[in-house]
Parts: sequence; C-alpha cells; structure tokens
Amino acid sequence: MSVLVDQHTRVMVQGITGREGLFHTRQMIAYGTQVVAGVTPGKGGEWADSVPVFDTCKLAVEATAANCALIFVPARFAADAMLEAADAGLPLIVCISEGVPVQDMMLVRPYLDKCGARLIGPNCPGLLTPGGAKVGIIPGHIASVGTVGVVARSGTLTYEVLHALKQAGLGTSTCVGIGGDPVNGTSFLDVLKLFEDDPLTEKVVLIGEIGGRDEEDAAAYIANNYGKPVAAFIAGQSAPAGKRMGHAGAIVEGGAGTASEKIAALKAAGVRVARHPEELPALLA
Amino acid sequence: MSVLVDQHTRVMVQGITGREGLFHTRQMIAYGTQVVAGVTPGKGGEWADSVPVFDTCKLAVEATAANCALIFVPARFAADAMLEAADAGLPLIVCISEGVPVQDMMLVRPYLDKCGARLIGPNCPGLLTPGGAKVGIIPGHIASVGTVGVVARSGTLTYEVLHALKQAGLGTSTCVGIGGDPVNGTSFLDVLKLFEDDPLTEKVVLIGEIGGRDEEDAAAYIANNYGKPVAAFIAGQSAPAGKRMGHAGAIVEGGAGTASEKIAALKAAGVRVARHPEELPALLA
Amino acid sequence: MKLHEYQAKTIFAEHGIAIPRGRVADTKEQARDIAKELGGRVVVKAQVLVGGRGKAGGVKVADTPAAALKHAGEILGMQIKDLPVRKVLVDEAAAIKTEIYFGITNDRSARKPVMIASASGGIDIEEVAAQTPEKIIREHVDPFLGLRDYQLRHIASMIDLPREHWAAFAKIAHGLYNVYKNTDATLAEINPLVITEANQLVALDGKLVVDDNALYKHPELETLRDSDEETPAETEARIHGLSYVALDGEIGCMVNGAGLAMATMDIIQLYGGRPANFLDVGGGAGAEKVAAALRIILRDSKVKALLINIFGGITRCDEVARGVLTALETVGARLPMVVRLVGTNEEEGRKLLADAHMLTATSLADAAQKVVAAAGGAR
Amino acid sequence: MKLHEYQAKTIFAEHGIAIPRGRVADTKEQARDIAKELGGRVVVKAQVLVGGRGKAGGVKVADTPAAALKHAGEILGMQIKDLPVRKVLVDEAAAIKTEIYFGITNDRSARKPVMIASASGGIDIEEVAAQTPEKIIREHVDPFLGLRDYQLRHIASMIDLPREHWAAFAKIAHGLYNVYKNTDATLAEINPLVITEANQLVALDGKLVVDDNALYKHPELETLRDSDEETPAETEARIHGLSYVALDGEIGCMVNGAGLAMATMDIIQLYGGRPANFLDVGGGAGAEKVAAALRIILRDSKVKALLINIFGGITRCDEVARGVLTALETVGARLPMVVRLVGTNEEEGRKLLADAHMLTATSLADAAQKVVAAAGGAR
Repeated sequence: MSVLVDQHTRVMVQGITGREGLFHTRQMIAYGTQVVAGVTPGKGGEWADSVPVFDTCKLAVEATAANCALIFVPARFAADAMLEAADAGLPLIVCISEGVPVQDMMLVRPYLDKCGARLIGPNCPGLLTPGGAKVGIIPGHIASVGTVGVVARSGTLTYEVLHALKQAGLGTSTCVGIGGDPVNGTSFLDVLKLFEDDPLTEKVVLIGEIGGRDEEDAAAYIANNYGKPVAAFIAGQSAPAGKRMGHAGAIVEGGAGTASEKIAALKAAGVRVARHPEELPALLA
Repeated sequence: MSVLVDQHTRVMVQGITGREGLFHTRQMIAYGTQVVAGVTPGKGGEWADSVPVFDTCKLAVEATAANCALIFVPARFAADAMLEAADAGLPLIVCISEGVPVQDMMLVRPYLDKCGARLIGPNCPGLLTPGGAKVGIIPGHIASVGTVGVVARSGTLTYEVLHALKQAGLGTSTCVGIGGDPVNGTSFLDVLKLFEDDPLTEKVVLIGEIGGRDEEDAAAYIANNYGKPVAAFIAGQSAPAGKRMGHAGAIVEGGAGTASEKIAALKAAGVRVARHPEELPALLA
Repeated sequence: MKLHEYQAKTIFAEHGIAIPRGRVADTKEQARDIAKELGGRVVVKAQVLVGGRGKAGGVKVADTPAAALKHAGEILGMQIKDLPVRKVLVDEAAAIKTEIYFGITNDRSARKPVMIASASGGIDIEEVAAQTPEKIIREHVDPFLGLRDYQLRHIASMIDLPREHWAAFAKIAHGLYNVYKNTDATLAEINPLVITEANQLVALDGKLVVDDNALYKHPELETLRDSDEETPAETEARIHGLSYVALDGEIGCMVNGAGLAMATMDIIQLYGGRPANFLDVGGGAGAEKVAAALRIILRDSKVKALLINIFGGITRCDEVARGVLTALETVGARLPMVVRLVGTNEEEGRKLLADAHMLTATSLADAAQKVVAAAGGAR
Repeated sequence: MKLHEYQAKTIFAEHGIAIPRGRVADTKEQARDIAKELGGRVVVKAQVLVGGRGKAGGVKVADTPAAALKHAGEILGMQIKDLPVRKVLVDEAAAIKTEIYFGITNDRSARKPVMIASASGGIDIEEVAAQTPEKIIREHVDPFLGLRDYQLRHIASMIDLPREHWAAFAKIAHGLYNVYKNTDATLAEINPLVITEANQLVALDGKLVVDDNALYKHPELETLRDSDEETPAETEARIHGLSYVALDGEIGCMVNGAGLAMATMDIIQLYGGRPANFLDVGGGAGAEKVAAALRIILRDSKVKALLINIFGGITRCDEVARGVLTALETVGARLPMVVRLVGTNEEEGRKLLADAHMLTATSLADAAQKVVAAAGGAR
C-alpha cells in the first residue's frame, strides 16, 4: 500500500462537468486513475466522457462504490460538497476548490471529523502517487516513481520541488498537497505519521511557508525520534510581516509563524533545511 | 465504589440560591452529601448556608474541585447551565429542571457527549445511593442500604417503588432517575451496564413508561446474557394512544412505544414484569 | 400546542412557502364573501384541532359563492370527534397534478430533526408508511449544521421530483425547516404539497405543533392558542398548571407525578375499574392547586368515586389535605373518596382528613380496590 | 478587507452596540458643522486603514467647532504611513472612567472563534499581551453552539468588571459576535470599550476586517470598500484577480502560485537582490491577465529588472508568453527581463519569446542569479 491513494482507489469527482473538473478528470484517467463517478446536481444520468454523472454523492456511491471524493466546485458550493461527501460515507475527501470562507471551514472540519472522513485541502493541489494514482491537479509527468515522500502547502512550489527531484534522479512515493488555508483538513503532522508507517517511503521532504504553527508542530513531532530523514524548505523568508501573500494562510500572525522561527524549529529537530527549492535533492543524499 | 456517586462525590449546585435549590441543598447535606459549591450568577462571594457561592462554574471548580453538577435553574436557563458545567470539565451533570425545550436538548446532548460529560436528566429526580450520597430530590428516608439497583424515568412512581422495596425489607444500592424527556442524557441501557459492573448491585428494578424506545433497547440488551436478574414495571397500560400524559416523553409515537409492546419485549428478555408497583418486591425473591 | 391549518399556513407563507389564496371565516356569510372575493372554485375546510375532518365531511368544494355559503353553513354546524367546528378556511381550489408529502419532526432516537418525504402525499401517510415503507424517504438534519442543499437534492431525486421543480422544492423545504426552528416545532408538515396544473408547487394543507416547553421564547404563538378548542376543564387545568386529560371511566384520580398517575390509572383498571381522567398536580402542589384539581374532577358527572394518591416528597401531605378540605367546602362531598397519603407530613395530612368521612388506604393496591368497590364494583 | 472605523462602528450600532454620536467628514468645514451639531467637546479622528494614527497625530480633541475646523484641516492634510487622510470622523468626546479591550478573531490552531478581553484596554493590547499575558482573557466560542451567556459571565468576572455592567457587557459581546458572524469577519474589535463617567458602556473605537473569500455572501460590504486607500496598482491587480503587494526592492517578479512567488522572492534575496513586489498571477492565467500583471510591475519606477517564473501546470507557458508580448507592445520593453518557463507547453512559450530579446533560464537558481546581475548586481 502507498499513502492514501493507489491504483485501486475509486475516485468520485464533484463538479465533473465544469471546465476544471472535466479537464483534470481527463488528465487523471490518462494517468491511470480510476475515476468511477461524477456528481453534478441536475445532470444525473449524463456522462462526462466515459464517466457516469449522478445528482448526489449518495447515488454515486451506491452505484459505483466510490471511496474517494475529489472536489472542483466553485468556492461558494465547496462547503456543501465536502459535507455531502462525508455524509455519503466517503473516507477520503480531496478539495481543490480555493476561496472557501474560514467560518465555513470551522463548521465543515469538525463535522468531517465526526463522520470519520479525512480531508485534504481545501485550496490544495491534491495527491500524486507516481505509478499509482493522481487525485488532483499535480501534473503527472513531473514526478517519477521512487521513495521520497513529499508534503507541501502550496501548489506550483510543490511542482518545482517534484521537478527538481526528478531532474536529480530521485522519485516520489507519494506527494500530498495539504493546502495553505487557515482551517483545513490534514496537517503536516498527519502526513508525517502516514509516511512514517509507509514502507515505500524512505525519506521525506516538507515544503512549508509562513503563517500558522503547522510546521512548528511537525518539527516537534520529528524531534521526538522520527524514523526517517527529513529535508525541508520554508517559503517566505523575504516576506514582510503582516502583508497578505495571496494564500490566506500566509499571514504572519502576531509575530509567530515567521519563516525564521519555522526554520529554527526544523533545524533543532534535525531537519536539513534548504535555502532554495533546488537545493533539496542534495540534502536528501 | 457504588454507581455514579458516593460519599466522596463533591457536588456543585447550580441555582443554589433559588427556593428549590436551597431546600434540596439542605436535604442533601443533612443526608451526608458533600455539597462543596453553589453557582448563582451575580451572587459570587455570598454563602448559601455553609456553601460558598460562585458566579461561574469554572470559578467554583477551581476553588472547590467539585466533580458533580446538580442543576435547579429555571427551564429557560437549563441548557446554558448544562453547557457551562460541561465546559467547566464536570464529568457528571444531574439536571433536575423540567421543561427544557426539545430543540435545546438536541444541541446540548451532543455537546456534552463531545466534552465527555455524563448527563442524568433533565426533568429527573436525580441519584440516591443509600448510605452514600443523595444528588437530587429523591427523599432519603424512603430507601435503605441494600443490593437492588433501581432505574426509573419518573419521579414519584420511583419513590413508590423505593418505599415498597423498603417495606418488604429490600435495600437499594443506587437509584438512578433518568427522567422521561424525549431527548435526555443517560438511558436505561447505560444504567443497566453500570449496574452490571457494580459488585454492590445484585438485582435490578427497571421502571419504565409509555413513549420512546428506551425500554425496548434495554430489553434487547438484557436478552443478550445480562448478568443479573431484572424485574420491571411499565406505567401507562391504561393510557389512550396519542394523549399527552404530562411527561413530554409519555407520548405514544406512531403506534410504537406502547406499554404492551414494552412489556412483551421485557418478558421475552426474561424480565419479570409486575402488574403494579407493589408487586415488584415479590418478583425479586 | 397544536395550531389550526389557517394559522400554520400563515406562518408558512411568512417563511416564503407558497400557499393558496384564502381566508378564515366564523360565519357562512363571511365564507360566501371570501368565495366571491377569490372568484372561481373554492374549498371550504373545517378548522378543528383533530384529524379525520375529510372523512367526517368537513372539507367541501364549492363552485359558486352560494355553494360556499351552503357548505360553510353545514360545516359550521358539525361536530368532529366531539369538537364543534367554529371556523372554516375558504381557499381557492387548486388544479392538482401531483400530491407530495413533506414534513419535519423530532426523531427522539436519533436526537435530531428528521425530514420525511413521499411521492404519495395527500392520502394517509401513515398508511403509506405501513404498507409501502420504501415510498417514505427519511433524511436527518444535523441540528448544528442545519438543512443543507444536498439533502434536498437527495430527497428530490428519491421521490422522483421532476428537475424543473427542484429549486422550488428547496425553497419550500428551507422555509419549512425555518418554521420548525423559529417556532420550536415538534411537527411541521405539508400534506399535500401539490404540483398544480400551472406547474407551481403549493402547500395545500399545513400542520404545525409547537413544543409547549418552548412557548416562552415565542409569545406571539401563545396568542394563537384557541381555547375554544379546549373543554372548560382543560382550560382551567392549564391555567392552574395542572396536567389533565379527560377519559371515559367512572373513577376520578388525583395524583402527584405523571408516572405515578399513570400507574394509579393502571391499577384501577387492573382491579376492574375505569379511570375517568389523568390528572397530575405536579411537584410541590399547594392547597390552592389541589382544590382546583378537585373541582375539575368533580365537575365530571360520570365520576362515581375518587382516588387521591399522593406520595409526599416535595409535595407535603398536609398541604394536600388542606386543599381537599377547601375544595369540598365549595363543591360539596357528593361522592365516596379514597385517600392515600404517604411521605412528607403524612400524619398531619391524615389527621386533617379524619373528620371528612373519607376512606383511607396505606398501600396502592388497597386504595385501588377500595375505590373500585366504592364506584360500584368491578365491571 | 479592512473597514474604516466609522464603517465598523456603524455596523456595530446596527447590532445593538452603543457607540458615541458622530459622523464622518470629507472637509474641515463639514467637520466644524458636525461639531456644532453635536455640541460640547468632540474628537476628530483620521480615517485611514493603517494602525498608529494616534501616535502620528491623527486623533485630536476639540473644545469648540472652531477648534474642530482647525484640527480637521490639519489631519485632512496628513499622510499616515504613506496613506493620505481623506476623511475624518467627528465623535462626541466621552468622559472615560475605565478602558477595556474586547475583540473576536479566528484562532486557526483551535479552529474556532476566540474572544479576547482585557481590563487594560486603550493602550497597545499586543504590548499588554507580551508584557503581562495574565491580563489577557481568552475564551473560545464553539462555532456550532454560538456564544453562550455563561462565557460572558466568565470573562466579566475575570476582567473584574463591576456586576452592574454585566448585562450591558453581555449585550455588547453578543452584538459583536453577531457582527463577526454576519460579516464573516476575521477580526471584530472594540478598543477601547469604555465605562463613561455616566456609567455607560460605549464602544469608542472599532476595527472590522472581513474575510475576502466570504464577500460574495455580503454584497453590501463590498460597497464599503474604499479604493482611495489602495494604490492604483493594487486596484488594478484586484480588478484583474491578481494577488499583488508592492515592496521596496528593484527586481520585479511575476510568478504563478503564492508559494512559488514567495520562494522566487526568497531566492532573489539569497543572491543579493531585493524583490520589488509579490505578484501571483494565479492558476490557469491567460494572456490578458499576464499582460495586466506586467503593466502593473513595469509602472513601478524602482524596478530595474524583471523575473518571470512560470511553472506550467494548469497555466500554459505559451499563453503566458503571449501575454508578455501583448504587454510589451503597450508599455515597451525598457528593462532587462529574465524568463523561466517550465512545464505545460514550455517549448511553444520559449519559441514565442525567442525574438523578444529576453534572457532565459532553466533552473530557478540560474534565473535568480541572472536577474540580480541584470539589475546591477548584488548589493
């Protein structure tokens, strides 16, 4: 088993008939992912290419035994989409949609926890297990099969790292893009634990950024006898405090959560910290 | 250890300065219960007889290490009182107040569950462990120390049974009045499990009434190798269907929850069912 | 507290739910005028707080104002399950294509509100539930999250509602959920919810029952209470804070506590008698309340004997005895009475009643047997 | 989106929070008239969307309308942290007995709203938090239950608020929580919340920051946006859906994705340059958006060289190249540019730019070193 998804994962795409949803569904299918169902309210009974479309998640799950939801709906419908997927019993929900209001997420997250559903995102690039499955928008060709587990908050910066690893001849076991919103699902810490238990992952790359305490929490966990070597990069060393940097999560809160604090915490935990993304492959040697 | 409360239980009375709160506080102290704190907003710093009064539960718990809340506040403040007690970390909350709206309880109950607090009630007479502690309004003198565990939905009917047991020379280990509201805390089933694990309880008396499915759930549990003999009485055999019988819980819902159904379920589970309350002592022989 | 159809539908309309045009009338002439105002066919509907009015002939269609006058006259003269009809609702008649059921109530086992829907509305929904349970769609609402749109899409697809009506259905369902929340309802129901020939979704009939315990939050609902629909005894009981239900038997009961009151009725029946009522004087009842309770019971001419069963906890037996004596001064002791007082101040209570020529009993079984004998023996 | 003090306080007042009488003025004459209307002492306060206006002299007390005119004139001519003051709020001056701090914000670690209160309001609350953390009371609100009265009693007792003010405090706190909920705020703050000599609780100053992602729910708030407070570049960026922050350096950056944009800035700094801005064109940016981004960057006269760093995933490199060419036609290529295109359609993109006299790079490190050199070398 790889981490979270593999070739047996049965993906249900919410918002499959939208522009992004359809584009990435095709990409995923081309990569070899099993996309078994789509959901678009009012379009039940239609098809998105070869994928049957349903009106509701419950109907989709009943008909196709989907076990992973992937959400591409506009931000204002994203909270409902996550709740619907959890209510339909899906154990893994990946939400790509960006721009979900924080107060909505403060309701969604505890409800999903109560349902026992794991959420990745929102506002994230999703999951890529090279040679297994691609659930999200990470371009498949930029990573090769390998033993480095990658976990990251941002999108294109993650691609940059995957690309750099591949250029250096290093493959990826699974890449998890957790997203950078202030209230989200899976954290760095959660993914570190998954990688720790995954026999196919030998080393871990963590790509953080300013804001929040997620990297600090991860550092504290690593410091306590983490079983695998970790290298990291933290974006935002040049960012002025308090300026909003596009990601809602990338706000330095009350002096905490700065890049230098995070880097210090990681270094103290024995993590090798890169000065820029392209240094990472060398640090894994 | 007895069930739920004993002489070491440290009771905090919410609404202690009210007429009922003060009356029953005196009764409890006279019985030997440790009433360590009272809470009445705006009266912090005063005393109710020998009991210090606080403005909030948190302050009361910090000062007195209370570990059981007993609530006498008017119905419109009862939901807040239960939530406050749970937030202050009390593991056992007994709510005597009657008339709490059902929709309020649909919010309170899951919140208390989340906090890990056990609720008895609302609209219940509370707990009596003869020789140990009295937490609620069950008259202390009507029961003697013994080995019969009593669990009941109603108030005075419970007293009637305790009285009949005492007249017959049978003592009580603990009496738990769970209340008859449609949405409440502890159920018959929960208390049956507590009695099952309690070495001081040898036999169990269950006093049910029409409405809901609590007695049926208890019967199903008893049927599955319950370790102690159980006798029961179900009130409402003569009640016409659909008429409201004072207790919000005592409404026959859509043909289910009638006395005859409950009696049949209990009998099928091997429970001896009395025709009237005074028959119960004989059934325990 | 149950509300009348016309009251329920007014509240529904305030929450954005489409209802037929119409108004309530106290007299047949008013009904005719409303029919004239509405124009076209109307339906005249008895407003009573019991079910089964349709089968009792309490709902009639009128093609003309004159017919409305005639039907209203008949209906306003009816009794439905012993309740006189004092008001009729005159609604424009809808051209019905489809009848749906949609309701929201509390599910006490799940501790959540539950929405219930069926494509087979209009007829008795309980019958549908019993015969073809698969036609009943149940969907719980998380009380913290509230009603979510996807739940309504699920219901709509499960009852095969044509897609063109999904948006209208969602609006009505959100409206009804808001009614349920805003009134602390225990039941909010639209039956039937119809699709008209003009392809509109309309709530043709409505039921609303609100939680008595929550009325303090909604003083505006308390004003809708129709005390015409209560017997004078029920009204008096409510005013005195007594829980009272009249029954058909001959033995009056006054008891403290609902559970004990039911057990007392049960034991009367066990020994061959029939209880004339359920009456719970509540905890800590004082003399005045007891006196009122006694007056209410003795007003029932069917009552041949009376059982007073008090287990004194908060309630003091001497207070109860004083109430009994006070009431007897007013109403006179025309019947045999059996009194059982146990618990707080039982001695004082018994002493007070010693001269009042009452039968006393110590055990519940003894009391029941005595009162059944006093009422003329087991039947 | 930050609101002005006068806007925040208007919303507070709509939620039942007591605020001083007062109005906003664009000119000193208006300020004088408002002072006349209010009578007595007034306070004239600069309305700018940055902190520290008090220390900058942007808040002044006036005893007479003439003094208000004078102060308003001075304040309306000021710049506070580079932002010109265009409005002043003229409030009646309060006679202050006590200053309290009370605010509600999101706690991302707890994933809940948190109320923060302190008996030491008025001065810099962050200073209080740093020096005497025990004076800061934190109380989380469960987002499902909402704010409960007992939480406010807890806060009131912890900040030693005299009991006579508890009811008024509860009303204000509920009001502020409703503001927070109803506007999807990320911060709703009253500082100071004062007890006046007349023993009233009044919100003397107010801050409100709302979640940009939730503005679609609150179109009425969008109309409160003060684009006077944005630089023209920021306004243009917002209109085109670009995320843009101006900085002090000399190297312009155009990147797709916020994380990569930050990493690009970091590496420029690592090699001795200074970024002139943060600019994220977002995912799937088309030619038009790219052209707008380029125009915004090139308008900054401090910019000496430009780095375009695109990792094509959803974004197509050829689209980006087309946007760059379009923009150059309008603004002219007055600066050295380094372009790095990797990913989807990178070959096509590179071909399009081949004739545009740009430096190209394959690695990020290479690109950063080239642009730093082009801008005049490391400092």
